[in-house]
Amino acid sequence: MLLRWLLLIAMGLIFTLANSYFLAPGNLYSLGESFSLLGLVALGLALTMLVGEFDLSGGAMVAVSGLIMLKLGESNAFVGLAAALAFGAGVGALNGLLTLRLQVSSLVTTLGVMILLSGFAVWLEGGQGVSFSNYDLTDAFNASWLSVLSPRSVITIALFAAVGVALAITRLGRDIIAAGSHRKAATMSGANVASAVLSAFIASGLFAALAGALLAITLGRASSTFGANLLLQAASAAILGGIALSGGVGRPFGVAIGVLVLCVLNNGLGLIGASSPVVMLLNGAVLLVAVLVDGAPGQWLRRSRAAH
Amino acid sequence: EGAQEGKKVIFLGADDICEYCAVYNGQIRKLAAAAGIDLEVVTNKFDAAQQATQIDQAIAKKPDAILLWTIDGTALFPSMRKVKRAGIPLLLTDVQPDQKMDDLWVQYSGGNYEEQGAKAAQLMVKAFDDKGMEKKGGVILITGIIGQAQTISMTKGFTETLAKLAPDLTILGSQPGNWDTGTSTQAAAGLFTKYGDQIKGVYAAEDIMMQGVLIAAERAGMDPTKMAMIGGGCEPVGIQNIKSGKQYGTVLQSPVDEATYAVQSLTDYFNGKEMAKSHYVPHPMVTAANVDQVCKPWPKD
Amino acid sequence: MTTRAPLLSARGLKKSYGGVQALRGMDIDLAEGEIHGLCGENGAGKSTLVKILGGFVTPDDGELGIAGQIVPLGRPVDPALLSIVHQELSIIPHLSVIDNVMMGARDVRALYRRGPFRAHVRQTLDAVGLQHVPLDLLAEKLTLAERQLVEIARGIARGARVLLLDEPTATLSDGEIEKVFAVLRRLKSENATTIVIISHRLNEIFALTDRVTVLRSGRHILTADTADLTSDALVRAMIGHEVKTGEIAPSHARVGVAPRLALKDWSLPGRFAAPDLSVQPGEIVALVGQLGSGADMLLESLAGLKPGTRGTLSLDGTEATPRSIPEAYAAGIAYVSEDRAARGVFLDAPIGTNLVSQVLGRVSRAGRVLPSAVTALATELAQSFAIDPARLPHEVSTLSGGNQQKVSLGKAVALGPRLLLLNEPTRGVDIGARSEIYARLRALAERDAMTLLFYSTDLEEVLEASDRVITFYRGAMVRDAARAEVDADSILHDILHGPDEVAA
Amino acid sequence: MSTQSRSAPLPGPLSGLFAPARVQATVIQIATVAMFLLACLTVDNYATASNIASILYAASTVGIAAVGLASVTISGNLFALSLGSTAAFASIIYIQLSGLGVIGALLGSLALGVVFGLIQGIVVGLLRCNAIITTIAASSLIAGLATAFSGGRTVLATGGPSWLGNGAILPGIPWQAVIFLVVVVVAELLLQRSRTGWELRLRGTNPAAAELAGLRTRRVVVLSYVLAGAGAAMAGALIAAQSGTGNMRVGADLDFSAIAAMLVGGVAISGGRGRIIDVAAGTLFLAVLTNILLVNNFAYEVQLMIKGLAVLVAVTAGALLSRKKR
Ligand SMILES: Nc1ncnc2c1ncn2[C@@H]1O[C@H](COP(=O)(O)OP(=O)(O)OP(=O)(O)O)[C@@H](O)[C@H]1O
Ligand SMILES: Nc1ncnc2c1ncn2[C@@H]1O[C@H](COP(=O)(O)OP(=O)(O)OP(=O)(O)O)[C@@H](O)[C@H]1O
Ligand SMILES: [Mg+2]
Ligand SMILES: [Mg+2]
Repeated sequence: MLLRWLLLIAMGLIFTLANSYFLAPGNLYSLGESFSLLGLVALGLALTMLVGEFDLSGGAMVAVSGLIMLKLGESNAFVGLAAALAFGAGVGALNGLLTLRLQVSSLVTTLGVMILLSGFAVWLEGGQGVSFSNYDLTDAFNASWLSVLSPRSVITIALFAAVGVALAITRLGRDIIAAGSHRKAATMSGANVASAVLSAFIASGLFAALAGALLAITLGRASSTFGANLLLQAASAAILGGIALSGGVGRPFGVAIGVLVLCVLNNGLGLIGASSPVVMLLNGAVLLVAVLVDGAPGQWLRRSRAAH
Repeated sequence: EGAQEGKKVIFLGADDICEYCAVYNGQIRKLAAAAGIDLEVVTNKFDAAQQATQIDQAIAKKPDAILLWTIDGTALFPSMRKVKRAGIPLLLTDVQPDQKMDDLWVQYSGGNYEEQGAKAAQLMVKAFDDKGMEKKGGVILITGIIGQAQTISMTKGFTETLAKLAPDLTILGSQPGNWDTGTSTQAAAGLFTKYGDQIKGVYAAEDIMMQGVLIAAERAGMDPTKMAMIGGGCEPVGIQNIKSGKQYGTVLQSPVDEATYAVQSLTDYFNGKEMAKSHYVPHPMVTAANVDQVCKPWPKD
Repeated sequence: MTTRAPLLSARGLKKSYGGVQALRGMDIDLAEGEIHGLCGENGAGKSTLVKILGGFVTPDDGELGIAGQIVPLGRPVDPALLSIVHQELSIIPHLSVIDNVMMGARDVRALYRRGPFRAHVRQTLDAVGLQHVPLDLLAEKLTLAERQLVEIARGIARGARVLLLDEPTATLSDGEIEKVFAVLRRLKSENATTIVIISHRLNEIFALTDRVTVLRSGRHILTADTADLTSDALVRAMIGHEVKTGEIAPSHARVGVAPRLALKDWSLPGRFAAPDLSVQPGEIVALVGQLGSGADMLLESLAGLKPGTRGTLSLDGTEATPRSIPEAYAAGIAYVSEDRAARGVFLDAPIGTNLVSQVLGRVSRAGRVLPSAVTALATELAQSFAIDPARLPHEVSTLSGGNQQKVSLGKAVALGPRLLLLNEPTRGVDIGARSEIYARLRALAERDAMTLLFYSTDLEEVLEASDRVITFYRGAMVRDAARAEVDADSILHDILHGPDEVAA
Repeated sequence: MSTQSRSAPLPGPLSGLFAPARVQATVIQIATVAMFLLACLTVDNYATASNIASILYAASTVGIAAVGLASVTISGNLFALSLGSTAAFASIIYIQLSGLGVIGALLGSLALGVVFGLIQGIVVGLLRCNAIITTIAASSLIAGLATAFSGGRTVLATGGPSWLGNGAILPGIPWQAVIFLVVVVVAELLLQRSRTGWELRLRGTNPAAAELAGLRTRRVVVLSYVLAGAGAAMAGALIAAQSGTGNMRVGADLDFSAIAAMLVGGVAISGGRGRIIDVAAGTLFLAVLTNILLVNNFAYEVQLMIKGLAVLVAVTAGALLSRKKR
């Protein structure tokens, strides 16, 4: 994790030196916006990975929940938001139940749900984008506090903190880690595996839905194409943040760092106006450096440093 | 004249993974440099959310103007409002959002997608006439990605115009080709299997998708030279297919034109010229007869 | 004892897995405050019985009553009423020791505050001999034996009325076992806890239990007061015939030839330093020591598993120091891991595949695996390790623990090594099968002049299987003696007290 | 109801079709055939050569990539996400090299896939880096290189379609399907019958045990990525041969299509379980389903929803059937 910090700080320094606007409040604000969108999806995904599962449907959920938010929230935003969140939680529960009842890999069940949801999004959209004319709300969500924080980023940071604390001090949190760490042992030792798995999926659905709804409010628009790139980025961020695909390892704080690494990188590259191939190459290179640091080369480095 | 020189402009556009975008990006860099504009190009992966944050970033940099290729027609209104509030002039290119909001920008320059669809319909009718076919029976549509503004407008223009010009031609089916040859091949193959000889013509919104349609037609044992095959864009692959006779025609949309218009639009703005809200690039109909005159090969860099 | 109404009573339990009948109508009664031994061969159905009692396996038929209440089968029983220490440990690697102990405890609320439990957990851990383990250490950092002790501590900490322990001592050394037994005796006397213990070590059964139940082939064979049983009678009940134990078998060490294994300056700094050891072909050597004595690490180092080991190793007079496992195999050194499930076998692959997995080259030609060669070799190995050849296509995970151990041994022996290194060779293997395995190992030593080195915490095994015993204390050798010159007391003395007191 | 125990160490291809570990694969195979037959009976022109060819064209490209991917999955490294960008680059290379003839161009693209696969294999297998992030990083790097190489432009083949792109061995059976078949048979034999294949599968069931058993685990991991790279490149080349174009959009959905085909076919994501014929069956299942939906001209959203449901139903059926056996 220390190395992730170093990576993050190094990137921050480089971008600050390369472009004087990197630390400008407006830019930090926009960094927070990307952090919010990716962070919420990554946080939910990370929870399912922590419990030893994987939720592929998060990206599609962003599109669907945005559409629900705007379609049902035209007259009353709270109705839309509540519906979107309820839908997210419901689909999460469905994912969890399918995985638990069928005892098959959640990659397979959530794959089915993902395809289903993307179809549902197109259907909701009905060939036309869905827009929002409640500009007051949109403006409220585009407000800035202390000139760098937006409501979305504050909500996201709060959720990261809440989930981190909940994992540490609730029985459910302990059971989530137990169920991911060693499913059979968790069952045998009396952990409530079913509620752990179910809660992780519900949280994942809920967070993705929240991400989608907030995105729709801030953009004043929802579309079936939203969220298309999110799943892969969220998985990268979670793994980069120390979440192991095998379950039980990693914490929300690490995920936040992982998300920040990706957001800072793309924010910085956008700021210095890097060309498309350069953006792709640097994205790959940073991820590669991060894995090498975790793999054998990093261990050699650490060992040889310890030897001196 | 010359007031544009040294002005700082941020262009927010699309990634090079789309060929049209790549040509456009190359051209606008070149043309802006020639005009003395200090242009910064920031691209994204067709991701409206990412573009919204890029607009925030651009505002933070306080440029003299922002040139925006909106990834999503309406998603960026809140961002555009922020640009306006920051007092930065906004010019649009390639994708024209709902004109009700046109007080947010100075000028839109670029393609007119609804008109392109309409021209494609006219061209299809012309193809029927040229090939001596009765304007009866069915045609199919291979569209871009569902939900995108371009797809919506092109389909609208085509459908409405065709209904007006040839009411006896029915649209049998429509499937997305996602601006991709392979997807279009499969989509067209399915429709060819279902409707077979009922299909007299195909409108594929981009030439690269028409290429897929032609492959599917050949596999289905249909003769594309006897059908009204209409593409879009006059892309290199379209030129090839028009010359070989497999594709009847296309509707020009040139990235070179668009980039030229965009730089013109910037120059006009900085020089305080009177500007119309929309400045459309020409969309001439292209067939074998005029392909060499109308369609310039896309520049290599 | 039998006059009182039983605390737990099970009737007619039946369970079959596919074609395998694990239990064929099992009855058992447990009285309040007794320690009840459960004995039987590998695969007799002991673990299955325990899992059914705990509600982790749903039987096909049967009834269960606890404290006068009919208990629904197949649903986990309240751990405060009945708690199990599982044979396959249920320690959760990424949770702390305290969380592992508190797992399943009823007084953990939705908001989980560890503070109030710390003192109690600390006490329990201390009682089972884990004074050195911090409460907040992640369980993945524990050794196998420590995990076993944590699992036992969990069972104890729950304060259940019935505590079932499935081979809790298999991975423990005698010193540790004594501590655990002391705790169990106290639970019985102070809390009137009913305790069921499964073990293949008969001395433990006689030392600890009040009554014994024997299972064979999923059936109840006998239940008797331990005092009324002899060791022979118990063995006969378990396997249906006598097993000879305790005699010193003749050594097959070849003398007058170059040593099979010769170590020079062999050491892993900070862990162990072995003397310049030399072992003859056909010799069977036991390395004995407590955890941390370095005896097990020495064994692993010989297989190239301990990077940083210094010195030279010669086989039959040629230097062949292995730096990695493949190098060890190439040199003719084979290794059997103590951690069967994690590293010893491929649980999800068929038994036959497992048996040939280390000699794929021998059953293939031009890179192609020959099914007939696989079947032939696997059948041969299965027969020589008393594994039912009809089950070769089944996955190893469907075997009982002891039979899995035989697979783990068989696949290493298949290599035909010159030097076979065994880490806890018969952990969890029943007494009948164990003597079969010892006989088989002896035959290898005799026929192929194979040299065997094994590490074991089970003194009975050390005494029964070895020709020569080397004891270790804190990284150094204490004594190197022929089997005839040592007995259980002297070995125990060496490994617990080291050389100083030997000299004294 | 018990499955007959046989004395072969590995179950033969026909035994245990309904054993718990095989049930999902069997369900998918039956569903594929049933769907196809039903469509033949109910849809006009369905069983025509051109429609069957169209199914096979779609299946061949995704299928070959999925077979390569399956070697990564079965060897215990979950999945790779660099297939799409490898295919895109390979499509560009294929067209660029088309002057060398079909075989030359094919070999050139394969070489590219092998090199990219090898590098990822080395990073994962020898340098022991996280498998998923490595392939995500590789995907980005390969896409970046390909974009820089092509300038983001579409490359066009000159001349007419080749036998590889458009030729058929029999009406309805394109050459690409023959190649797919060969790839499946060779990969199936490699995994089930060869020593390397056994090592690969054993590594998938338990990496630690495989290492301690002295199996050549690093080698098989590297090999699995080479196969995945080659499969993706082959898919890209075949797509390019069909369309006569190569660009960055090729393979846009390849990663997910391949993962879906493999999972639906019954390959276990946790490694060690599943066969190449399962991958082929999963691919055909999705290809036939997609084709039926297209041929019926269902709206795009309906197609997606039916596809999602079909995946869920198939998995549920497999799970419920195998549950009964336990
Ligand atoms: N999950 C399972 N699937 C198939 N067969 C099983 C399963 N679990 C146990 N068996 C079989 O049931 C029988 C009884 O197994 P059990 O584990 O109860 O034996 P055990 O008496 O505990 O043996 P050991 O002393 O070796 O631990 C064995 O033949 C075993 O192979
Ligand atoms: N050596 C072995 N290898 C594989 N499986 C075994 C072995 N020994 C026992 N089993 C399995 O464990 C189950 C019960 O084992 P157990 O040893 O009690 O049977 P048994 O005494 O041989 O019974 P029976 O004489 O009725 O066959 C049997 O169904 C058998 O398949
Ligand atoms: Mg047992
Ligand atoms: Mg027996």
